Amino acid sequence: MVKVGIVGASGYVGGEVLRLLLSHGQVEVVSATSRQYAGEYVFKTHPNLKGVTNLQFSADDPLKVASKADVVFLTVPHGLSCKITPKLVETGVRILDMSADFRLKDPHAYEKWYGFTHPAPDLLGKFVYGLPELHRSELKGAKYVAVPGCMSTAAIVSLAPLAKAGLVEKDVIVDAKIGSSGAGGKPSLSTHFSERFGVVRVYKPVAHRHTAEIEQELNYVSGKSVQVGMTAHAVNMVRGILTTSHVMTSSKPEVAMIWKAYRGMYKDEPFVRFIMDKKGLYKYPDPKIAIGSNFADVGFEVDPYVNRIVVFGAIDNLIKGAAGNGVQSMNLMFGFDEKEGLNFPALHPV
Amino acid sequence: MVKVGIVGASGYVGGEVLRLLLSHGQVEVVSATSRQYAGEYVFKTHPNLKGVTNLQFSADDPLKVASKADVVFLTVPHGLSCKITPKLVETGVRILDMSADFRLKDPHAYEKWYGFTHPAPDLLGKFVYGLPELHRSELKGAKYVAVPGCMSTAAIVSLAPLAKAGLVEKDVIVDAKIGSSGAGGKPSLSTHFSERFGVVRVYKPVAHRHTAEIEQELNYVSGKSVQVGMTAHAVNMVRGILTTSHVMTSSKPEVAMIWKAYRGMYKDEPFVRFIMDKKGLYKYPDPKIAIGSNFADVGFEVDPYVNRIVVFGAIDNLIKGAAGNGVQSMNLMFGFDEKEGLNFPALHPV
Amino acid sequence: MKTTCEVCSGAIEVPNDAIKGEIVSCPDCGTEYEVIEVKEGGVSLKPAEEVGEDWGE
Repeated sequence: MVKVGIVGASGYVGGEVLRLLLSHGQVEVVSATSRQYAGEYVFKTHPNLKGVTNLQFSADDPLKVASKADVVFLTVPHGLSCKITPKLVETGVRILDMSADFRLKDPHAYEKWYGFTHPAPDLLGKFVYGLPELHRSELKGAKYVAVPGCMSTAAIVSLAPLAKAGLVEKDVIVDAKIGSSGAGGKPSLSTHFSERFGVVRVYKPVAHRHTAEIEQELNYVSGKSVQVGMTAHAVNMVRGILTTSHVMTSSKPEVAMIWKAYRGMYKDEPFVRFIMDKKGLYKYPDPKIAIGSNFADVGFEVDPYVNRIVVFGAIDNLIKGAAGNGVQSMNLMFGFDEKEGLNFPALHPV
Repeated sequence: MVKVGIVGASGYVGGEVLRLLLSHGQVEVVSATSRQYAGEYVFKTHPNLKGVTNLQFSADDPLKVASKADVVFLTVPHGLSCKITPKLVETGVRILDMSADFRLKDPHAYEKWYGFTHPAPDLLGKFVYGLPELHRSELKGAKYVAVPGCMSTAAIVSLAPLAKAGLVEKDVIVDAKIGSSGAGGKPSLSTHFSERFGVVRVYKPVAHRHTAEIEQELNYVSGKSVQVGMTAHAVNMVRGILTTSHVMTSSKPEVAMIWKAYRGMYKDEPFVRFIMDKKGLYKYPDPKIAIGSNFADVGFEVDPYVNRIVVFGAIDNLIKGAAGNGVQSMNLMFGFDEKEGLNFPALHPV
Repeated sequence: MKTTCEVCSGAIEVPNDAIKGEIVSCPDCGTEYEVIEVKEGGVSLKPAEEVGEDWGE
């Protein structure tokens, strides 16, 4: 059994990684750390895990965890991971970093999008972007993986086939709708129920950090430099993301060509579903039918009126948008069945 | 006191018109018709009106209502109004039509966007588009008013100043989020609570009918022909609309010019608020703080990265998006104070 | 005292007893200004630096 450690396991993402690993047949969780809750049962902060495990949070520091484990999930805030990771790399342990600190290849992008000078730019090249749909071969046997951002996952998976087929010619507008769990477990006025319920809150109208990843990956598949204008809204749900991407085309978009692009790239993808139907309630992707699963739901519609392709991506932001991508990448790292620990349907209704 | 009739008063919009008129100091509701609920107290279908009125739905046909009233609100489904209205026009009664049947000036647009040949094209020129922010002078003393669609109102009010100032050069993308009350009172599988709660449902990805009105009005203020690509999502709220419009510009957008355009057009507008702040929860328009009021909240952000202006419009879809525009237009029709019956703040929290 | 916002040319109402260093903000666009000088019947302002807010993910 592969030994796994989770550094910073008390947050929503850490808890989700723990939940998935506890039902994974090939791994054993040897340490789930939390400074704040060290010694407490994990189900104290992850009540859904009561009756599933009596594991307690450990007080191990990251290096201690590395000494016990074959692979470490680093679920610590942005800016902290890039201080811990270099020391972890020295121990030789494999790392799945859930933060943004090693997602971008270009160190200058960190100055531009995250406003800080990356302390370990030389390590950036060693991390594989943890999106199996685009980087499966590199993930096989990889040592270091940077797990993508949640909104980036929905946008990239839904747009990549078009980019690869050269159908993304101009700027792409990504209009994202996200649930509250994306903002984590720390309470504030903005998460106060009376102020958060029922909003359609524009929390990042421009310059969202995930733009950098979306551009990086769309450029990777298309070989061209694509520019993305993103606008993020917090809407009235806990889990879930829908990205609505508006791709302006120079000529009338051809449905057949678009299907060809999607089918060509995602024919055998275990976790990509085409949600396209002429009838019924779910004619296009909707987080409502993805929540609880590792599926990335993809759909599109053509608008011959203004030469536009409207592309939809729906995921559970904590699973495919975080812990699911992490476990899926880990499976590839160790040569497990890629669906191991992830092979469960969504919940409906939820 | 001006006598008012409401034809088709049992729906959400009819009920909202009734609610507003009952607190309007210059009018008296002489007939509120409903074939289905004739003879019943209005509070049977509009329970919020219990303790406010003991008015009963009447069985009057539209012509009977016209004989009793100085002005008639026609809150009947699209396609029905254009059969009733020509006969009503003959009686000389003033008409505020809440349906889409007389909003468009060009008869061919009805074939293109609504798929039917308009039975009374000659009447189209007689109806004023009921959006006071753009048509105040024409509404003064008008006899016939076509009240705008809800999403059109949010998009037009937020975009018009840019169009007027020539800042809308290319196609405009309107990414709308709307609450359930926009779909009316008739239950179906799509409004079944377990299937409707928590969705981000793409219900009209392209070719939304309101596109025709938005283009008509933006062309009216700009003198240029603007094309709109609209995508509509049903989100998890009952009242409320947020339109996020992406305006691509050929050069870097200038904040000062944009403010000048908005201030120039809306300086003294009684129901337009600029919702723009650097701090706090409500930095941009959000239906959460407009619901219950007749306000059209407007805001924007510039994206120098892809030369884009992101424009936001938030309204209560039943008030400013329907009944409120109707009553505001009626006030102008009869020379009342434009804020009469509409001068109440939004609810917060809601 | 009335003055005009540099960003959106909105009208800013500065209290008559405003003192140096006081922060006033434009009601329309939320830009904050620091009162740097108060002379009879007039006041001069300079934009206060913006403190970024972290909205989480």
